[in-house]
This record gives sequence, C-alpha cells and structure tokens, in this order.
Amino acid sequence: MPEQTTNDTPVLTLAGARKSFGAVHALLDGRLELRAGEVHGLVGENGAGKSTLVKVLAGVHAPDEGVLALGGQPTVLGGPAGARAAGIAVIYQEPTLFPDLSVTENIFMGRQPLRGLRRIDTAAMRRRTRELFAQLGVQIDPDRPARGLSIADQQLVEIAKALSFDARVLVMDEPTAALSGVEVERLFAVVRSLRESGAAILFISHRFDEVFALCDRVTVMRDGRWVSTDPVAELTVGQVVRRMVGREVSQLYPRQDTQVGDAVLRVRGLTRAGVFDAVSFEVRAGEIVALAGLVGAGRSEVVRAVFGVDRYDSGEVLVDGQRLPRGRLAAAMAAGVALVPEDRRQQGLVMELPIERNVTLTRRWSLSRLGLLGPRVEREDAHRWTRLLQVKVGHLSDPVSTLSGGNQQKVVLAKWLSTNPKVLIVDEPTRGIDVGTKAEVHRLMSQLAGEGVAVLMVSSELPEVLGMADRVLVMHEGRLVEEIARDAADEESVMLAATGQAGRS
Amino acid sequence: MVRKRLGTWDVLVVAVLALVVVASSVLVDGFATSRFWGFLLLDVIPIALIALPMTLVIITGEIDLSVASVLGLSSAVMGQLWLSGTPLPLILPLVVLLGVACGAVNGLFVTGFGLPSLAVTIGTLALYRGLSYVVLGDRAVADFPFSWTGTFIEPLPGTTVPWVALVVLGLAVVFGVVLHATPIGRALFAMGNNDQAATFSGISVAKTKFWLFVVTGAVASLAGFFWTMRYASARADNGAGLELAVVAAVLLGGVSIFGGRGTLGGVLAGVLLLITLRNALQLADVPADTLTVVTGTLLIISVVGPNAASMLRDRLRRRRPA
Amino acid sequence: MTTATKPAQGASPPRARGDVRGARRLFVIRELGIALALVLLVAVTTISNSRFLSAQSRKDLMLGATILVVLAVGQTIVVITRNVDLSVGSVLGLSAFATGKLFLAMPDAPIVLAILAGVGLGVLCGAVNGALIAIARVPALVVTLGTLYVFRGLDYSWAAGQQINAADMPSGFKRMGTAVVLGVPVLALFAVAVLLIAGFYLRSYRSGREMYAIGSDPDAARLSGIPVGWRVFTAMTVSGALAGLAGVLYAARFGTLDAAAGTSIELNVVAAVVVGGVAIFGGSGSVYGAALGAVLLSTMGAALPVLRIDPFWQQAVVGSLILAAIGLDRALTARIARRLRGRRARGA
Amino acid sequence: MRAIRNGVSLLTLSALLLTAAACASDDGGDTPAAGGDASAGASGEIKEGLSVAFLPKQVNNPYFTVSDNGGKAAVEEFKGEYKEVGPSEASASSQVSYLNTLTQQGSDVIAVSANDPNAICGAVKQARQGGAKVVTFDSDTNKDCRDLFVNQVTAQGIAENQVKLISDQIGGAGKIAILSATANATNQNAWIELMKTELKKSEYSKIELVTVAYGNDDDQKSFQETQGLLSSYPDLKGIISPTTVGVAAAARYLSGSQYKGKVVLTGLGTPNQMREFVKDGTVKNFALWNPADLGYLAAYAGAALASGIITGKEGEKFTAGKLGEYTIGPDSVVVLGPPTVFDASNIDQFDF
Repeated sequence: MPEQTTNDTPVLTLAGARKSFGAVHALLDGRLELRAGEVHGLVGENGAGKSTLVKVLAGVHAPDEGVLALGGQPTVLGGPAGARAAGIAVIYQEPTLFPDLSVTENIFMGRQPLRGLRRIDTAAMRRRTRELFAQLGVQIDPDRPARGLSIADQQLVEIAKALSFDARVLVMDEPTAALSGVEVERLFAVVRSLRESGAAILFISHRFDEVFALCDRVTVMRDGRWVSTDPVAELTVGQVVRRMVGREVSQLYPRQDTQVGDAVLRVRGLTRAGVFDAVSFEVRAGEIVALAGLVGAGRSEVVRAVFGVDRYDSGEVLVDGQRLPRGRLAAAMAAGVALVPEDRRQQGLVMELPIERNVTLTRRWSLSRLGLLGPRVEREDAHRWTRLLQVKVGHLSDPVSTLSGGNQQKVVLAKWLSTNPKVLIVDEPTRGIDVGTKAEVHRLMSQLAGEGVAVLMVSSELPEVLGMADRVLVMHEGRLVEEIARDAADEESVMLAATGQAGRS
Repeated sequence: MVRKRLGTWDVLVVAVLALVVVASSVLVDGFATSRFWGFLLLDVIPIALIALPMTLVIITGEIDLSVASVLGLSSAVMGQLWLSGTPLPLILPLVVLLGVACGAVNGLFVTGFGLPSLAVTIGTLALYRGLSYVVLGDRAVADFPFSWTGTFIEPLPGTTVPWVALVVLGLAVVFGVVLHATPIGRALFAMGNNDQAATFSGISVAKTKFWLFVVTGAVASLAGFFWTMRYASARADNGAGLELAVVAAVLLGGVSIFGGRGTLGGVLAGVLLLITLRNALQLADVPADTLTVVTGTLLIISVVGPNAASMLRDRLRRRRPA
Repeated sequence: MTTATKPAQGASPPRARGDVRGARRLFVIRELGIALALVLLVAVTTISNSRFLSAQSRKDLMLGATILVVLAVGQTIVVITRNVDLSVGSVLGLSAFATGKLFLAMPDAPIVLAILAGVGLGVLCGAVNGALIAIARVPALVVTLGTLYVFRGLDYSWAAGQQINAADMPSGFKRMGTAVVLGVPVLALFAVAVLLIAGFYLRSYRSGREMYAIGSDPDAARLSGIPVGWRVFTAMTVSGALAGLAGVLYAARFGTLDAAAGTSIELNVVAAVVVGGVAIFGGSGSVYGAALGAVLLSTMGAALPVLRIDPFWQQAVVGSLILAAIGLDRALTARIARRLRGRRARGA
Repeated sequence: MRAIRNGVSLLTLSALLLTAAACASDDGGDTPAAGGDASAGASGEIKEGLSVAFLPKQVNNPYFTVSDNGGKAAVEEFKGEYKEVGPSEASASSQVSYLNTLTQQGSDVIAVSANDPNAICGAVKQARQGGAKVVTFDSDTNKDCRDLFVNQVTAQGIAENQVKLISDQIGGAGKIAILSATANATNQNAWIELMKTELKKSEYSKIELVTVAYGNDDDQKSFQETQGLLSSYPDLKGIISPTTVGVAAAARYLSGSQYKGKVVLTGLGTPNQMREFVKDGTVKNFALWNPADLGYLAAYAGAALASGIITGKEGEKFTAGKLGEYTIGPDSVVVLGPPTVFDASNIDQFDF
C-alpha cells in the first residue's frame, strides 16, 4: 500500500508520449495524470489514440518519445511484466483470457501462490479466488474454464486479476461496451469501491452518461493529441463533444433529402437461436436506415446473416422481391447486396495484399477476360476507384496495410461500391478513422442514397445514427424493439430503447 | 523499386540455382552433359509434379502431408489391378479417381469438420500408406509391359529431355497461370492471408480448399502412375518420405508456410535447386549422409532466410527517419 | 488496495455448477476412453491367446511402450505450447549411437555417465531447435523437419556404416535393459519416473502452467508478461533431452546399434500424443493422456501379430486412430462450448 | 511487378531446360570403358586402373560395409580404383539415381545389390550401354539386365543347411517358424520356398512349419515379431531366421526371456553379432557365407568381365585372387560356395 496520498500527488503521469507505426502516427502528444483515489475519464473519437495510450501504459508499446512517471519517478516499463510489477493493471476491451485454463489459473497466471519446493499452492489459489469473487460479489466457479464466459464475466475475472496483485493503477478500456444495464451497475459499484480503497482508475468510454456519472476528472484526446483535462463538474456534454470532434457536429453529417422509392431489402422473421430472434424490417431505395443498439445486441450478426456470411435458423431475406438462399454470400452479391464489415483489418481487407488487389477482389470474375486476369486491368480499375473516392495512395502495388485507417476504409468502400450495389450495408462505417475522412464517408453515403441505393447502417455512435439516418431501428438482446422515425429520434429515445427500457418510461 | 525486386526470395533462389549450375559445370566432372540433365529431369518430375498443387495448398495456408502416401497407394492399387488383369489404359483413370477420393477425404476432414490440415494429413499419411500395404503387402508387381514402362522414360527425339518433363512443364504453366493470372489465384492468395476477409469478399473458402485437396490427390496419384512406370515396379513403399522433399522444395521456392505468399516460378526453381544440388553433389561423390544434412539445412535456411531478411528490412526502414 | 472492498450489489444469478462439472467430466472421459480402448484391446487379445498376459509378455509390453512413452511425454510439452518436434527420432538415433560409442571408448564407463551423455546430446539438439524457433521466429514444424534431416545425416556420417553389437556393451548396461524390479522392467521405471515428473511439473509449477497459457493464446500470454520465447525454448530443449534419454534406453534395450535407430518414430510419437487427447494447436491435454496413447499404440503393435492380423494393417489402424482422435476432440470441444454458452443466452 | 518477376523466373527456368536439351549433341565426359571392347574369351590378366564402384542396398548397413570392404581389398589387389556409393535408405529409386550417376562418371565395373529386381533394371541397362560391366551380388536383378550375378550360396544349399541345423537341434520333430526379412526380398523367398520343399522329405516329416513372419530387416520389428511368434505359438520348438538382422534380434529377445535354452534358434548371422548368444547358450549354431569374400568375388568377377577374360556365358572360368578359380553357372551366376557353420568351437576365429 503506498503512503496515504493526497489528491495532489499523481500516482502516474505521462507527458509528451509519441508512438508511430511506420507511416501511421498513432500517438503524437499523449498526456495523462492519474491521482490516487480518483476515477479518471478518457474520451476521444475512435482513432484519437486512446488504445495506443493504453498499450503504452500496459508496457506493450514502448513510446518513441515521452516520459512515464510512477509516483514522481520516471520509469521504463520494459514489457507487460514490468507494467504489472509497477502495479498497473489493464483490462482490455476484449479481455485476454486463456480459454483452456480455469478461471483461477487465469487470475494467478505467473504469480501463483507457492508452497514448499516452489510448488503452486492450488488450495490457496482457489481460496484466494473465492475471496476475490466474494469481494466483487460475483459467483463464478473458480474451476471452470474461461472458455464460454460472457464478456461481463470475463471482465470481472480481469478485475479480480488486478485486485489479486494490488494494482495501484487500473486501466479499463471501454469496459461497458458489451454490458447490459445490470452488469454496468455492478461494475460501477466495484469501481467505486476500488476508488475508495485508494486506487487510481483510468476509465475509457464512449458513453457520456457513464463518464459523467462515474468520473472525477476527464481528459479529452483528438487525433493522437491531448486536448484538455478538467474536473467533470466544470464540463458539459456539449463541450466535451466539441473538443473531441474539433468542429461543429452538424458539419459532419451532410444529410441531403432524397426521393425514397420502393422497398429493396426485406427481412422477415429472421431468427438464429440464441443470437437474434424474429427480426423483420425493410429498407427502401434512397433511404438510409440505421440499426442501433448496444454492442452485443446482435446487430452485426443480423447484417451478416442477411449478407449470407452466417447462417440463420428461420426467416427470409428478399432483395427486389427475390428470396436469397440462406448462407450463400455469392448469391447475395449477385442480387446486388454489399457489406462493408465491422472489422476492417480482419474482415474488410486482406492487409498484406496490394491496394489494387483489394479494390478488385470482389470483381475478380467480372474483370477477367476468358478466365484470365491481368495486372493491367486491375491496376487501371483500382486507379479509377481510388481516385473517385480520393484515397491517398503512394503506389497501388503497396500493401493496403501501409495506408492510414481512413484511407483503408475508403478502399473497403471502393471494393464494394465498385460492385454497383442496390443494397449497401455498412457496419460501423467510421470506426477508427479521422474526422475529415469521416465526413467524406458520410457524404458518400448520402450521395449513394441520393442515387437510389438502399443503405443499412449499423453504428454505435449516436451522433452518427441521429445525423445520418432516415429511420432508426433499435435492437436489444437480439430483438428489434423499436423503430423511430427521423423526426422522433433523439439520444434519449434511442438509448432507452437500446437499453431495453422503451415503453417503460 | 529495383531493390525491392532484387530482395525477393524467389528471385534469389533462381540466382542461387544459376550459380549452382555454373559452379558445378566448372567443378564437377560430367555435370555439363545432356545425359546428366536427362537423368536429373527424370528425378525432378515426381517432385515437381506434386509441388505444383502443393504450392497452391500452402499458399491458402493449409498443408497436405499425405501426398507421398497417395502416390504409394496409387502404385499399390495399380499393381493389384494389373495382377487382376485390368489393362493399363483403364488403370490410369481408375488410379486418378483413387487420388481424387483420397484428396476428397482430406478435404472433407479439413473443410467439412474444420480440423487442422496438419493433423488430418499426418493421419492420412499413415492411413494411406497403411492401406497400400494392406493392398499389396510387401510384394512388388513388376511385369508391366515394356511398351508402357519404356515409354515413360523415353526422351524427346534428338535430346535427352524426357517427354514427360515437357508435360510437367505444361502443367506448371497451367498452374502458374491459374495462380497468378486468374480470379481463382487471387482468391487463393486472399484466403491464405486472411480467410475471414476472403469470405467477406464473396470467396467460398471451404469449397475452394476442398477442391484444392482433391486436385492435390489427383496429381499425387498421377505422380504415382509415373513413378510405377518409371521404375517398372508397383510397391507399397514407393515414394515413402517424398512429402518432405516436396514441402522442402516448395518452402525453398519462397512460399510462406503461413500462407498468402509465394510464386510458382520460385517453387520450380526451388525444386530444380534441390535436385540439381543433390545430383551434382552425388556426382562429385559426396556421401549420402552429407546430402541429408544439406537437404535439412536448405529447408531451415528457406524459412530462416526470408524471416531474417524481412527483420533486417524492418530494422533498416525504422532507422531511416520517417 | 489491501483494504477490503465492499461487496458490490447486483450479484449475478447463481451458476448451475453441474454444467461446469459436466464439462470437466468430458475431458476426463477423453482419457478414460483411451484407457478403455486399451483394456478392450488387451482383453480381446488375451481371450484369443491367454499367453498375451503371461509374466514374460507383460514385461515385453511394458518394455515395448517405454521408449514411445518417454518421447510422447517430451512431445506433449512441446505440443501444449502450440509447437511440434519432428526431430525426436533423429535425436534418439544420435543419442543411441553416442551411447554405443561411449562404451566402445570407455568400456568401464558408469551407466550414469552414459545417461548424462545421451541427455546432454539431446539437450544440445533441442536447444538448436528451440533457438531457431524462439529467436528466428520460424515455425517449429519446418525447423524440426529440417533438423530431422540434419541430425540424422550427422548420425550417419558419424557412424559411417559401423554397427555396435550387444557384445561391445558392458554387461551392467545390458542388464539394465532386461532387469526387472517387482515385475516391472527397470527401463519402464525410467518412463514412469519421466511421466510423473513431467506431469507434476506441468501441474504444479508456474512455468509449467505458463506452457499451457502460451498454447492456449500466445498473444494473451505475451500481454500478460509470460516470457514466451524462453518457455518455448525450454519446451524444445526438454523434448530434446527426453529424446536423448530415450536413445540411451534404446541402446540398453536393443544392444545392437546402427545409425538408423529410431527412424520415422516421430510419426508414432505425434500419433500417440494426438490419440492421447493433446490438442494439436496447444493449450490442453496432459502427459498422462499422451502416455496412455503411447501405450495403446505400442500394445497394438504387439497385439496384431498375436491376433494373427496381417501386420500390414498396423499403419492403417494408426492413421484411422489419429483421424478418429482429432474428430472426437473436435466434437467434444464443440459440445462443451455449447454447454457453457447455453446459459449465457438464457441468463444475464 | 509480380508478373514481371514471375516472367523472369519462368524464363530462367526455360533457359535451363533448353540448355539441357541443347547439350544433347555434345556428350562430353563420356569416357569409353577401358578394355570394354577387348576380345572375349581371352584368359588374360586383369587390367590395372579399372574403376570399380560398389552400390549396396544401403550404405551404413554393417553387412554391406563388410562385403564392400572385401571388394575394396580385391580392387587394391588388382590395382583398380575403388569407391562405395549408395543411399542411406534402402530404396530402389535412390539406387537408380546412383546408378545414373555412376553411368555418367564412366565406371568400368558396378557391383550392385538390388533393392528391387525390376525397378533398377532400366538404370542397369543404361549403365551397360554406357560401357560399364554390372555385377549383382547378394540380391539379383532380373537376369537379362545384368552381366553376372555373384550368388553368396545356392538357394538349395541354404535351404538344406538351415533345415538340417534346426532339425538336429529339435530332434527332428515339432513346430518351427521362419523369421524372414521383407516379403519381396528375392533371395529370402527363394530360400523359404526351397526350405518348404526340403521339409517335405521323409526325414523331416515330423517337423511342421507353422508360419513365416517378416521383421523387415528392422531390428526392433524383428524383435517384436519374435515376441509375437512365441506368444502366438506356445508349443513352438524352433525358429529359423535366414537374415542377419532377424537372427540377432531374435537371439537377443530369447536371451532375455524365459524361452532361453528352450526354444531353438538358428539362421544366417554374423559371428560378431552372434558371438555373445552362442557363448551364453541361447544359440547353438548358425550359418553364413563370408560377406567379405562375397564382395571380394564380386570385384574380381566384375574386373574379369571388364578385362575381357569372361563375357558371362555359362562354363567360362576366371580366377578370383585368394579364393581361387570359379566357373560361371547357368543364367550367368557364380556361386561363392557352401555356407560356413559357426558354433562355440570356431566362432572366435572370425571377425566380421
């Protein structure tokens, strides 16, 4: 236990942190000051550098420049083990547990209590796990494998891990993203009691209500740089949003009015056991429909099923009145459906392949002549589309991984827009890209809708949902619970529906 | 740009091959003769043949270790069919069908049940070799007519180049075109780098991989037919251990064991390098033990080399101010 | 943070512990399954020929399994870390021949020295593998495929056609190959000791548990500060050491040595490990399962001639066993995952 | 870029292949066999400087190491150049590769022990076309491929010898088994067939051959097969193992088991491998030709062919150094002589 710190002695400070990956500058000026007994909020748009900053604190990345000080002493962590030894615990967005090992082992990996002959004291380990879980007020069997735990339970295991080595600093990277209301409350109770015991907690979240409810101070980041740090009492949501975005929100969502045509995409009673249940909706030509809800509500799963990536148990998907065969992606593509997936790096692009190959990957057959596909055809086609979407590229033969996040997303869009789709499904279209590109992507979507394309957009960013959509469909725990027209949609109505409280208030 | 090209592994392999050829011509007696190359090409044929589909399989991030066992099983079944009086023109399609079946079993286990191809094909490596012993036991069937067996080692008129080598070269061109200049090839590279992204781009990953295993099985059985004809002897142990040579040659040719990277030209150069070096050393009376060590070392270099090269390149790039 | 944290409100609903137990039981069933298959095999063979379980034959069965068990234990440690060691057969050959050479040079050398020399040679070979994998970041499959050639080639050129005969070995050493303590051959005791030590280590030591963690999720292992490279290096070295030990045991058992000892035994070793329920992509499985797999395979090898089944079937059966084992593991994992997940959709 | 690179690779390859094809006309390095055209039948001297290559089934096999060394001794006597090459695994395909190499090197004499009677035939013929004289030893190819076969012993001689040895020890009655090498080993099968014929004779009528097991000339496999034989046939009286690997493995198994001294073992083995078991009473006697003499004779036979002293016809005679004069039998076969029987009384006189 460190000496009873006053609120003026920072437990951890980071100044002038800088980190680049090749041409990508993930962090240009990271600053942070954490005090004992405070919950410190960190907000910023995706791509603002929060995750990189977290990894610097976790010892995963060594900063190219900048100083990290613990209790006033400049420190070099030298790896994850060093960070842990320094009393820093990190809970990632996606918890990093070992699926094959028991919960107890996950908590104590590398630090198991020992008995004679340096043996692991299994009984003590299990006892301590029970104590930790009791402290946290959760009931998880210490002997069960981590495989199959819900995200919420995995996070609790991670917190138990942090407790087990008396962490002075606890970093939580979007811990509530996938939690239900009850789970969020439970987590907050745990966080507050940790604060009372003198820990410094860095809390990263996209939900302003949570940040304002829980945090003592808030740091805002934008484009890899520190913007401000203020006590929460002196801030309003509007101020924070403006600092994050760096400009007025309305500019970001250039929505033009369009002629809405007939329903192009119809989804009826789509069900997949345990994932989503009886989802029905339609999207008309020239319309942008947003699919909102919390992470884990089943939105991405629904659009993946519509596109034919995943199978579904019952229900049907119709495009222009024609029923799509279940789980046949090629048929969906042939019918004019396109999906810009959620995870750009894993699903949207083949990172190691050249830009030109990525752009033309969806049309390799239509571009081929007599079954042959020459590099010149690809190059010319890729050139046309990257210019059309204003992708900033050096050489088209460079791997797509050399591009910045925003330009990568444009390549994904090019890849799918080039198929000339009737139905464009975009899943988190602006996640992790810079503000300028974000506006471009939005303009592009508006333009497409204007040309009569039916656009279905999955988004977790409320301003984006409210700014872009003609209609908002809200999902909660696998069900479509609410459809809100543009005029009636505001933050409150969407959030209430998304947290399953629509109709109750 | 130029440096980038020179730094590529497959170009390097071609260069090393050229170096070996030149050096051996000067240093090794009997190397620069047409007869040496005739013999060499006969040795190259089965390995090159199997290496063609193997390249595609490894590029998609899978592996097929059962190829040599399929070769052996094909040979054993040929022998049994011949004993039972089946004419050779009928045996050939039957044997290819057998290879298709073997490949389909591999493909089914890998794509249908989602099992790792390494484990599956280690299993079928034992299974197919075991079955070939069950079929033919320890016997050898050797009374194939000379009109057939002689034909398969026949050189092109006026040369010592066996005509079968030209067939293999033709097949290599076909495989090379498929891999590097068709939509299918694009799909193979995409799924080898990231099969999820490939799926999201409308590529049927499982189906493609299944058929790739089938093709590999069929080609391995063709190699089995050639092997049996060349040595005029159908035996259950034919080609035992050949899978190691094929994998070694493919990796030596610059194909990444993790998938997604490689060229067919590089692989052909890898096969030629491996066999040329082996035969040249043999001609120079280097003992078999040393040849074994050389093969193993080449294999290790073929994976350590590109890795070290890329590490070095990364370091250089980092040192240069961005 | 030593102060007690207050219990938070909103406790999660009570868990159905039965499900978890069931999941664990399925894994135990996996090892029991092999044991059952083994019992069945022995029973059928004994019914067909009662001498299969005579004292002599029991001894032979144990001796027959010894070397495979030792190698399978080493291989298990490697496979658990999501790697593989295909060079074990060559290391065994090298070490067996070295043992013979040692006794030729020093007929009075104590047995302990021979064992140390064999293990030391194995450690050296394993360290070469480990260094290439951990430092050069090259896949174990390819590296050990390469060293399979290299070590065997070195063995051949060292032996140069020489054969070491039983007559050249000191009688004390040969006695170790046939001696029996309480009905159990001394060599088999080595295997049992290796098995128990490895099982104990993997279960009760931090570094042992970290091997599982590495195989379960290498990236997560790195994030949680486990020295992944060092552990993998250690695993490869241990596998090499055990292959070296197996070489010495081989020399003691067979007496006649040439450079070809242990050729292509690696296939049987990998088969034993996979049949024994060790996941080929790491993270789960136990040395006990792998040892059972090894005993099953070697007993089958001995039973087939007794059952007068054409020995040509043996390899085909091994292949089918591998396929059946990985298929079964897949089905079991899927079933457990369904069980554990089943609750989440309903609850929470 | 990639396309260009592929183009470069393919071009280079094509160039290499073309080089190979173009070389067709200038067949350099193809030295005519010294004395290959010498008139046949002349009972002259063996030429000096003949290049003699031994190609065993497998290098690193102790048996072949001994016989090849016998060949080496002979080659040194007639002042030729000796070399031994061969694969480290006993496969026909690698032997073909080595035969090809020897053909290119212009060897005068190739002494080969065939892994497969047919598979290497083509390569042997090519070697002969290239001017080499090819002598097979230990294991023959088809008789129309090679010039001469140096047989260690007649199959009949082996069969009679082995059956007699076992019969004497088991008292002429009881069950016996054979532990052979591989089932397609030509010589093994010939001997086993003749042993079966021999056993039909009236004096052996009480002996029953129950089975033939195959140890694949692999020590461990032979060991296990012996174990299997004794478990399967509780009343087995004796085992014949006409292969050096098999008999040593079987002896080692017996010496460490309860069957020692109860089950009789004989076969073909080398004195060095069997010495221990003869001395501890596991084995009373066994037989073998002298492998060194076999290599020695093969070398002389090859040299005689290359020097034009013989052509391989039945009835021709030649002198093989210290072994004396040999006459070629039917099918161009030369027989080394009757096998030697080793027992406790004479075993220490031999070292191989």
